[in-house]
Parts: sequence; structure tokens; C-alpha cells
Amino acid sequence: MNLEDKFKELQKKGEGAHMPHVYYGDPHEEFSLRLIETLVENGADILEFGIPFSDPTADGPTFQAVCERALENGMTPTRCIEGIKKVRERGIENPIVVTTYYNIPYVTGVGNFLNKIKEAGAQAIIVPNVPVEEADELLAEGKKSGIHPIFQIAPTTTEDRLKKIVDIASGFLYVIGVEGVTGVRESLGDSTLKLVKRVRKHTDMPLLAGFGISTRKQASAVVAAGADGAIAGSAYARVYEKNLEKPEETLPEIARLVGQIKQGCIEGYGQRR
Amino acid sequence: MNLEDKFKELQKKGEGAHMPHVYYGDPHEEFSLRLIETLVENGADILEFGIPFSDPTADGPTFQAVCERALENGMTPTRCIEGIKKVRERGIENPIVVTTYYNIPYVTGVGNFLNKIKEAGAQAIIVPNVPVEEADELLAEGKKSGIHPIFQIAPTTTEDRLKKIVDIASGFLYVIGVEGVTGVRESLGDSTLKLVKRVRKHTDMPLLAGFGISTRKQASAVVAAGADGAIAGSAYARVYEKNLEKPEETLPEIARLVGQIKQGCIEGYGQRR
Amino acid sequence: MKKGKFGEYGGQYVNEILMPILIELEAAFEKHYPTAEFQEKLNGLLKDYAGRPTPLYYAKNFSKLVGCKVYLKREDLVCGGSHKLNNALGQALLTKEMGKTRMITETAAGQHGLATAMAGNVCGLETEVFMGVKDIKRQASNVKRIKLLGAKVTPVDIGMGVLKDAVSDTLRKWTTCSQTTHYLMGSTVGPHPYPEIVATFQSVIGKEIKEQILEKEGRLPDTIVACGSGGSNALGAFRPFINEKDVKLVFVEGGGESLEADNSAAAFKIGKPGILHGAVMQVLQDENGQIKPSRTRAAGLNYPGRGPEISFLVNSGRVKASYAFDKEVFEAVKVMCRTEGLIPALETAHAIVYMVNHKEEFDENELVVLNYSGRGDKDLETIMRYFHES
Amino acid sequence: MKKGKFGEYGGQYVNEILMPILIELEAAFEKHYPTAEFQEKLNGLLKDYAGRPTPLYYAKNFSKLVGCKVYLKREDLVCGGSHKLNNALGQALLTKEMGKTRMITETAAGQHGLATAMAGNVCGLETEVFMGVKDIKRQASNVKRIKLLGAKVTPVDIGMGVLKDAVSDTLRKWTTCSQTTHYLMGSTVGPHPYPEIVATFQSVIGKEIKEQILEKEGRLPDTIVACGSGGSNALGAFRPFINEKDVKLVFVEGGGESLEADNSAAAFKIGKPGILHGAVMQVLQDENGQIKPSRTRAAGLNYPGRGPEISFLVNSGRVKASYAFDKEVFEAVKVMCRTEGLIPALETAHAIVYMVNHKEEFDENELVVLNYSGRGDKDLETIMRYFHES
Ligand SMILES: Cc1ncc(COP(=O)(O)O)c(C=O)c1O
Ligand SMILES: Cc1ncc(COP(=O)(O)O)c(C=O)c1O
Repeated sequence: MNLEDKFKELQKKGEGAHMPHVYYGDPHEEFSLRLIETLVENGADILEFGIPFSDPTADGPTFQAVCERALENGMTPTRCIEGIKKVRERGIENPIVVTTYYNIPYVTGVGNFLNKIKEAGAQAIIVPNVPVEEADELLAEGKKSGIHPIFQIAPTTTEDRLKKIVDIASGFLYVIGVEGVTGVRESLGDSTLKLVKRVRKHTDMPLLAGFGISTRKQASAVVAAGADGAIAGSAYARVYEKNLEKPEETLPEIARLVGQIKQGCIEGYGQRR
Repeated sequence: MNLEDKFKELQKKGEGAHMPHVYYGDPHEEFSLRLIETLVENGADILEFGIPFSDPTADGPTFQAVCERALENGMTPTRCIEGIKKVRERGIENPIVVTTYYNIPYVTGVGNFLNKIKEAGAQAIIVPNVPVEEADELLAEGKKSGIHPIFQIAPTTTEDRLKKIVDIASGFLYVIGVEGVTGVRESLGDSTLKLVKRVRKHTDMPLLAGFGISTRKQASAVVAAGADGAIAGSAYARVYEKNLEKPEETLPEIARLVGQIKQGCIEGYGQRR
Repeated sequence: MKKGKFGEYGGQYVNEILMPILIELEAAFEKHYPTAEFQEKLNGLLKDYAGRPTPLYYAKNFSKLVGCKVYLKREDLVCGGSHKLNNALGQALLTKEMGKTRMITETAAGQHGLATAMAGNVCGLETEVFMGVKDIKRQASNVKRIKLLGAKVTPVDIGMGVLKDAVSDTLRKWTTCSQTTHYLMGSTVGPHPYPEIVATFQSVIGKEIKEQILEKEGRLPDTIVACGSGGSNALGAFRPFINEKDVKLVFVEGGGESLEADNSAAAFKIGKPGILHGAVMQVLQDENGQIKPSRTRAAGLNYPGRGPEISFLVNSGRVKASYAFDKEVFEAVKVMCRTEGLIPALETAHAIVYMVNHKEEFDENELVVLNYSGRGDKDLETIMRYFHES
Repeated sequence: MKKGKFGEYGGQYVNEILMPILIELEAAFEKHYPTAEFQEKLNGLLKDYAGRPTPLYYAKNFSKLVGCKVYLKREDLVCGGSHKLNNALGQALLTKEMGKTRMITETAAGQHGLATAMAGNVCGLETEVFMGVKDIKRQASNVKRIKLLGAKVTPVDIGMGVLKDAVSDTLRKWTTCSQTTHYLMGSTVGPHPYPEIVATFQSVIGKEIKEQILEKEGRLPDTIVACGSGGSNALGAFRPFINEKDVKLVFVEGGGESLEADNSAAAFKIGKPGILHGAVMQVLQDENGQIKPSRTRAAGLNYPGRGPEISFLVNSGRVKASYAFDKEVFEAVKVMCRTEGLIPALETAHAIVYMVNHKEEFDENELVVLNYSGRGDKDLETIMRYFHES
């Protein structure tokens, strides 16, 4: 299923989308696959499929550790792309958004890389360290391969830049509610809600809000503020990292959590005016 | 007995003079007095009576330790001057030459100090850190008090300076045979003998050679070369410092040593041409 | 060439949070740097606080040893002991102009952290220095200095606990506070406009070299040699000579234990272009694009990337790249100690190795300027231990 | 006044072995120093090797704190980290002129030993440094530096194992080798001609101050403050101003723990004229004329004597003597760190204490030059330990 159809479907249902973020291969591949299944079966609409990078500068301590473990255990970009195929083979049809840092596609060749993930079954890509200024190749190759490059908007983004980003974006917009890196936060603060509203004024494109979301309440709040969905990532890693020996044992807890966050997305949608 | 008479007496006897050097108060006063008696009874002609100073820069390690011990045990210049009196009270009539560093007379007042040692029974003073350039006061006050300031001559002394020193000197000349500080040395080297000969050309005044002399052979050699006697100091301290708990026990050994060195002075005189 | 690009190198590969801040920084730099007021403040501090101009010293004894005429550009005499303060003072002034009140940075050898703390205190700015736990240990004396100056030292224990990790963490921290806080980048690395800003502030080195060598020798040097990783002292020395095609420029990077060692720091020899910390650079990485940690005994050269400009200059052939192994570096320290009475920083000693190893290539009239980037006080323990153990 | 005499102070109280050598030294100094050739060599090394002129830095933040206008004369930026090299280079050149091949000296803080080793290597002279065992321990990093430079460090364990004892032993050693070896006296102490030679070589400081302050302020300073024991950095700064009667000169010595402490180093406060190490000086001594050991945490001020010239100037009222206690000194280090980002040597911090303690006496237009004699790297351990323990 492509992103557009997914958002249409959710709109019809009157639900906000939930996109969980998983770095593939932590602590090992088989667990990642089961984690993805669990997430999708219990509420995930879209899957953010992370390819671990050695220096994930936009990620907080939780995801840094995640990447480090995955790499130590031998995960590579090639095996990740194989992993996307495996997800599809297991019958999961939700849209898949690949996330990685730009050096990974850069060394393979951006076009080449996008073709590969497209072929494996992905619909879009997030490269947090590619701002509009450096996006020409990603945009051009994205168009050629049919992969949406997803852009981020931050509280620091000026009106000027916001327009530029909206102009070139496709798929959806990733709204970073807080100044900082990925990771669970106690409270979301007004900034996220304000930013969602600010962006909404400029575009009808789907907006997914992320960074710091880990609860039903937070998800509900961002969707109520006008976002079309919520992203959560470190929240899930924080559950299974407590039991890295047998991470499968944490899947029931993760199932509950993803259900709650999805519930928040649904509730929030209802509170929209 | 004054210095002049002593030298005349020895000349008549055909002997070189021996002047042992003792720092007073090491390890305690009573030992120093017994040491002096032993030296005088066994061959010393003149007594070099050292007043310990905190920074004896012309002295080697043996005499540095000697000074340090004497000061730690509470020896003071005043008590040293009392000590000279005690030596005289014990019936010792040999000439006494006080040795100390210039700060000791300087803080008391040079004239005052010389009067005091004169009164106590001394005949001369050696202040190793007063060269001719700084000797005006010492000379003037020496004349007034009747104390001979003894000057040193070193291998580095130029002909020019030698003349100056000979001009103002009285009592005797102290010939430092080696470049260095006080202390026992294995061999004397030619430099001492050469220097004695060089000085002899300029004056008939008695010459005592010192620094590094510790054996009969060395004493004999310097006297044979033309000196009128030999000085030894660290050689004796090296004997008693081996038994600081009961230094009296070393007195027989010291008695033998001073006898031998005096013997060297006598033999050397016989070898003079 | 596009602004901030040096051939394929450079750019601004940062996340959206930071982009507006970089744009603001670029604008502030372009606005303030050229003004007479800024120049006056900067030059005042460079002269009276940092001790510029630094001498260009004809090292007679060392020259004799290597068989040509070697001048040392004495950046070791800059306050704090290395060239780092040239840049730190410039950026601290810029921070004030931007109305920010804090500075954060990372440091490996500690020289840049120290320079930042000094510049911060002089300009009345709070400072926080991120430092890998491994570097904190091996550059203990600089850590003490930094703390004594009142700066906060934040240990970084992710990754290998070295510079690369500290830069990553400083970037992360910066995304949380960029509106009040300036990231004082310490070398010619990072996203545009940093490489440009740092190289500009460091160019004072090369400008002085040019004046001084003309005064002393009446001609330009035949060769300029500099060590580096990010490239700031090298570019500082090279920049005014880049268009002087007869001046040979040599850049010496850390070879580590050996080139075969999996983690030699010789990025020009065994790295390739890649994107790290906001820019395309020559960088050590595996076949998948994962950045590889580097390893050299010189903490200040222990970075897997080479800044965009030096990457471009080497790639285009204008600058010759060389490297020195740890063992040679320690020996070079001794050579400089004995010939000229100067204890060089381990980083600086890399440039000295180049001179010693290429003796036969120089003829006696050859004029070489060696950018003597820092003094070895910070490395004293390491050096003594090396000679004691080996 | 007789040559080598400063009122009742000075002179040549050495044994006969050394007198001819002192005469030779005086002649050599008078012959060579004024020549254009010598001046050219010396000035060349001072400029290109040592890093002169050192800046006169207007310390704005520190000035605010003490309520007047304070300039720091930045001798900390001299190669090696203190003013000591000014003199060491001069005497090393003189050693060459005299045809001698070796230099011996003593050191307490290690700064002079380091300077001697550097000057020795530059001039191709062997060097041997005598150092009290206690100082070897507390100035460990400078000992490492000196050894790395290839100089021989000879421990002195007589007496208290501090500077006084090291000077005594160096004098003793000198009597054994004075014909081939120069004793490079490190401060304005010792027999004539040393106080004159050292003060002359250090006067470069004051000459620069005069030029620089006239350029910056158009007038002479109201006050010059310097720390010292032997007095070389102070005299270096003061000499060109001695006849400028409106310039107040302040000399700050080590007070140690307290004046009541039996071994406070404050020789001007509790010492009297006496003869030590070849000259009449103000010196700590007991009622019998035995020299008393001094005690201060600043190794470089830990000497019981004050050189003849500074003794005379204080005695005659031209220079005001003050002192600073150890505790105040450590606090002053922190003040300078925080206000100006500079870590001063413990010696230098004594002068800083004076400024802090006399705040109320200065009015805001008062122009003070503080002779910032050295950097605190050598004292880092001691400083950190102090703040950790207290
Ligand atoms: C003395 C010295 N030289 C060189 C360097 C390398 O930095 P760059 O490549 O920026 O010159 C450092 C870094 O810490 C340093 O301390
Ligand atoms: C930094 C510093 N300042 C001052 C002094 C005191 O020496 P002087 O009295 O000769 O200036 C020393 C001596 O080691 C020193 O290292």
C-alpha cells in the first residue's frame, strides 16, 4: 500500500496515523522482524524502518545504543534491505519508510540505493541530515525511483524555509516538535502543538509529529493539534532493551504500548476542530 | 704561642706543620674538646677551629654534614668562642686559627667578633668567602684586634692576584691545591705541588696546603714541594662519623692518623731541596 | 563553486533544527567579520591576549640535521600552547555579536577545549566542553586546566569515547540549545559555514608567514609543512599560498601504529569521501559507509575525517598528503628537544617526522616553513611513558 | 657606588677559586654585551625563539574586579612559560663567547632549569641542573621537561632539599669546573657581576613596558607590581622606571603560611642584611647569623634571600615591599582564571594578591602594570590538590 492510500484510508476511518520507528537488527534480525509484526498487528499504520548508522547524530542515547548493538551484531545496509523484503514476505503491507543517515546511500550511490529499497518494498525515505539545501539529488533520484524523500520541520524553521520545504515535499511532512534528538520525554510542551498548527497553515499534506512521543496522551495531543499522526521510536526500544537476552518476552508489553499510542492517535483525531 | 713563633720553632726542628681542621660541636661539645686534645697530643701543631655555618659553600659533603649536626645540636658562635676558652683552659697552647663564613662575624660586627675570638685565645681567622676584594674591613679590624686574616690561593689565582694577596697577607697563606671544596681525595695530583711551587716564588711567608689531604704520603708530598705544612680536616671527621653514638671510641684511630700525617709533614721537610 | 562546497566536499548535512542556525551564523559572520570594529577587537585580542604575531624562527640546529633551511612558525607560543586560540577568540567574539551567552564545543587533545574556555572567560561567555572519556584520561592535564578556568567538562562515553563521539554528542546537544548557544567548532570541519569561518580565523598564520619570510628571506618558501586532521592549522598556514603555485604544500596526518592496522588514522591514504558531522569529507569508513574509528597516539589527530577544504586540496593535487607513524612521532619529539630545546605537541611532531624522513629530497638552499602548531606540555606524560617503556 | 655594590648590599663574597672566574665573567660581559654582534644575536633569539616582545594586555575583566586599569605584562607567553628565558639566552650566548662548553645551574620552580636547558640546546651547550629533592617532587612536570630536553638533573638532598641548598651545591660544583663551565645564575642574586648581568638581560621587560604603555595610554603607569624572591622579574620590569619617581614600584614576596610561621619566606618583613651565596642581601637568618630556610608553596619564591639591588631599593624606600600568604595566592589563581582565562604561576599570583588586597587604594583611573611573570602549568597539580583538599 502506498502512503497516499494509507492516509486516505485513515482519514476515512477518522483516525490519526501511528508510525513506530524501529532500527533493524537490534539486538538481532529475528527479533526485529517479530517486533515489526507485533507493532503492525497492534496498531502501527506505517513502519519507519531504520538502517543503523555508526554516528546517528539526530538520535538520543536510546537509539545510539540501538545502532551500536545492531552494528556490533553485524547488521549492514544490504541485510537491512533484505530485511524489508522479509517484512513483505511475512505479508505486511503497510507503507514502509526507510530511515538512515546520508552516508549510507551516498557510498552506494543515491539512485542505486533508492532503487534497491523501492524494489525491496519501501515507499519513502527519511534522511535526517539532508536539509532542503542538500536535497537536489535525493529529490531527483526519489522521483526517478518512486521513493518519497520525507522532509522534517523543526521549531527553528523559519517561515521562509517552511514554504520551501512544503514546496518540495511529498509523502508527508515530519514535524519535529522539540529542539533536540530522538528519545522519550516526560512532557511534550506547547512547542510541538504550536508547530503543528503553524505548519498546518501552509499545507494540507499529511503531517506526522515525532521526537519525544511515548504515550497515548502525547499522541492524542499532537493529533488533536492538527497532525495526521504520531511517530514513536525510542519508546519501544526502551521496553525491549530491558531484556536483551530474551527480548521476545517484552513483545506483549510492546503490543500494549503500540495499541495505546494508536488509541491516542484515534482519540486525538476525534478532538480535532 | 703565636703563629710566627710556631713556624720558627718548626723550622728549627726541620718539620713541616700540621694543622687539623675541626668544626666545633659535632656531634657534641665534649667530644670536640677531646678530639682537639687527641689531635694536639699526637701531632697537631696548629689548630683550625671551625665555627659551624648553615651554608658552608666551600665545604664538601663531609663537613656539610658536620655543620648540620653541630647546628642541630644547638652549637652557636658564642658557644664556640667559649669553646676556644675551654681549649685554652685545658692547657693547650698551640696557635688557634678560627674558620667560619663571613655572615657569622658580619652580623656580630667584624671588629667585635675578632676581639672576642682574640680574647678567647685565637691567633688568626680564615673566612673562605672573603677574597681580597672584600677584605678591607677584615684587614683593618684584624690589625686592630691582632688577629691575622688568612687568605687562600687557588689554582685559578692569576699572577696578578697572587701578588695582591701576598701583599696583604699575614700569618700564613692557605694554598688550595685543587679546584673544589673540602673533602678527602684519592690522589692529590700535580696541581697542588705545582701551585705550591708557584706561590713559593712570590713569598717567604709560611704556606699551608689544604683541601683533599688525608694521608701521610699526601702531606709529605706537599711539604716536599715547598709548603710549610699540610692541613687536613674531613679526614678526621670521616673517622669519627662512623660511630656518632660513641665517637670517643674512634679517638685511638684518629690519634694514629694525625700521627701519620704529622710524620708525612716531617718526612716531606727532609726531602726539600 | 557553490558556497560551502569544495569540489565534491563540504555542504551542510545537518538536520532541519540546525539549518536555520547555520544560516544565521553565516549571515553573522559575513556581517561582522569584515567590519573595522570586529577586526579591531579580534586583532586586539590576537595581539595582546594570544601573543600574535608568533615568531618565524630559523631553526639552525634542526636545519643542519635535515639538510635544508627550516623555519618554524611558532604557534606553540600562542597563549594556551597551540594555534587553537586564533579561532576560538574569533568565534567567541562572533558569539557575542550574535547575542548568545553560551558556547559548547568538543575537544580531543584538550587544546581546543582550553582555548574555548579561555576565549569564553575573556568574552564573558559560559562554556561547556564535551570530551571523550578516553581523551579525558590521556589528556588529563588539559582537563584540569579547562576545569580550573571554570568551564564544564562533559564526559562522552558513547562509541569509543574519543573525538568523533564527542563531536556527535556536541551536535546533539546543540540541537537542544542552538538559539542561546554557539557551537564553537574547533577545526575546519563540520557543515558550512564552519570550515570557512575556522579557516578564515586561522589564516592569520599564513598571512604572518608570508610577511615574515619575505622580510627574512626576500622570497616565498619552497615548501610549507603542516600536520592535521580537520586541517585548521594547515589551512591557516596554506591559505595565503594556495595560488602561489611554486610553493609546495604538505599535509601530514596520523598514521597510527601502521597503515595495516585496521584503525590507522590516515584518512587520505585509506579513507574515501563520505558524509560525517555535516559535510562530505575524506573519511575512514568501511565498505558499507559505517564510519571507522581512527587511532593515533596524538589525540588531536585522532579524527576519522579530513575537513572539506583540505580534502579538496589534496584530492585536486594542490596539497601533498603524507602521514607519520606513532613510533616515528615520538622519535621526532626527541629530535626537536635535542636540536632546538623545544618539546613539540605529538600532533606537531608529525610534521617534524616528514622533514626527517624526506631529508634526501631537500637541497641545502631549500626553504621550508614547518607550521609548529603546538607545544608538548599536554603530552608530557605520554611521551615520558613511551620512552620509559620502550 | 662601588661596582657590584648597592648601598650596603652586593659584593663578591666567594672563595678565591671563583674570584678569577667572576672577574673573567665581568670582563666578558662588558666586552661582548654592548657589541652590535651580541645584541643582534640576543635580540634575534629573544624575538624569534623566545617570542618577544610579549604583549601588554589590558585585562578588562580583572580591572573591573579591582577597580582600576590593570595591564598584564605577559611574560607567561615567553617560550617555556616565564621570564626566565630572557636571562638564560643572554648568559648562554655569553658562555659561547667565553669559549666554555657547559652550563650548570640550579632551579626551584623548574622554570629557570627549563630555560637553561632550552638555551643550552639552542646554543649547543651541555647543561646540568641542580635541584632540591623536595622541589624535584613538587615540580615534577618541569623535571620531566628538563630531562626530555637532554639536560642532566642532579638531585640535591642536603639541608632541606630546596633552592637554597641547590644554590650552595651548584656553587660547590662550580669550584670544580669553572674553567670550562659557566654557572648560569637564574636570578638577580649571587656575587657581582651576576645581579648586574641578570638584571640587564631582564630589563627587556621594562623597556617593552615603557614603550607599550606610552603607545597605549600616552603616559607612564602609576604603579608597577611584581612578585619575586631574587628579584629578576621585578628588576627587569622596574629598572627603566627607577628614575621615574612618580611611578610607584611594588615588590611582592612569599609570606608562606603566615608571618608568625617560623619559616615564612617574607625576607623583607622578617629578615635582615646578611651574606649568603656571594653577596650581602636581605636574608632570613637567626640571631646568630645562621641562614633560615624559607617556606612558601611557590617553589620559585622559596629562597631566604633578596638580591642586592632589590634589597637596596626596598631599603632605600624606592620600592615598596609587600607579601602574600599561600592561601591568598591560591584564591588569586582562581580569580585570574575566571576573569581572564589565564592560569598564573603561583609566584605570579603573589602579585595578583596584592591587587586584590589593595582594591580600595586604587581609584578608577589608576594605571597599574602587573608583571605577569609566568604561567601556572607547572603548578597545576599543586593547585588542583589545594582546591580539592580545602
Ligand atoms: C597542537 C595541535 N596541532 C594540530 C592539531 C590538529 O588540528 P587541526 O587539524 O585542526 O589543525 C591539534 C588538535 O587538537 C593540536 O592540538
Ligand atoms: C613564574 C616565576 N615568577 C617569579 C619567579 C621568581 O624569580 P625572580 O625573583 O628572579 O623573578 C620565578 C622563579 O622561579 C618564577 O618561575
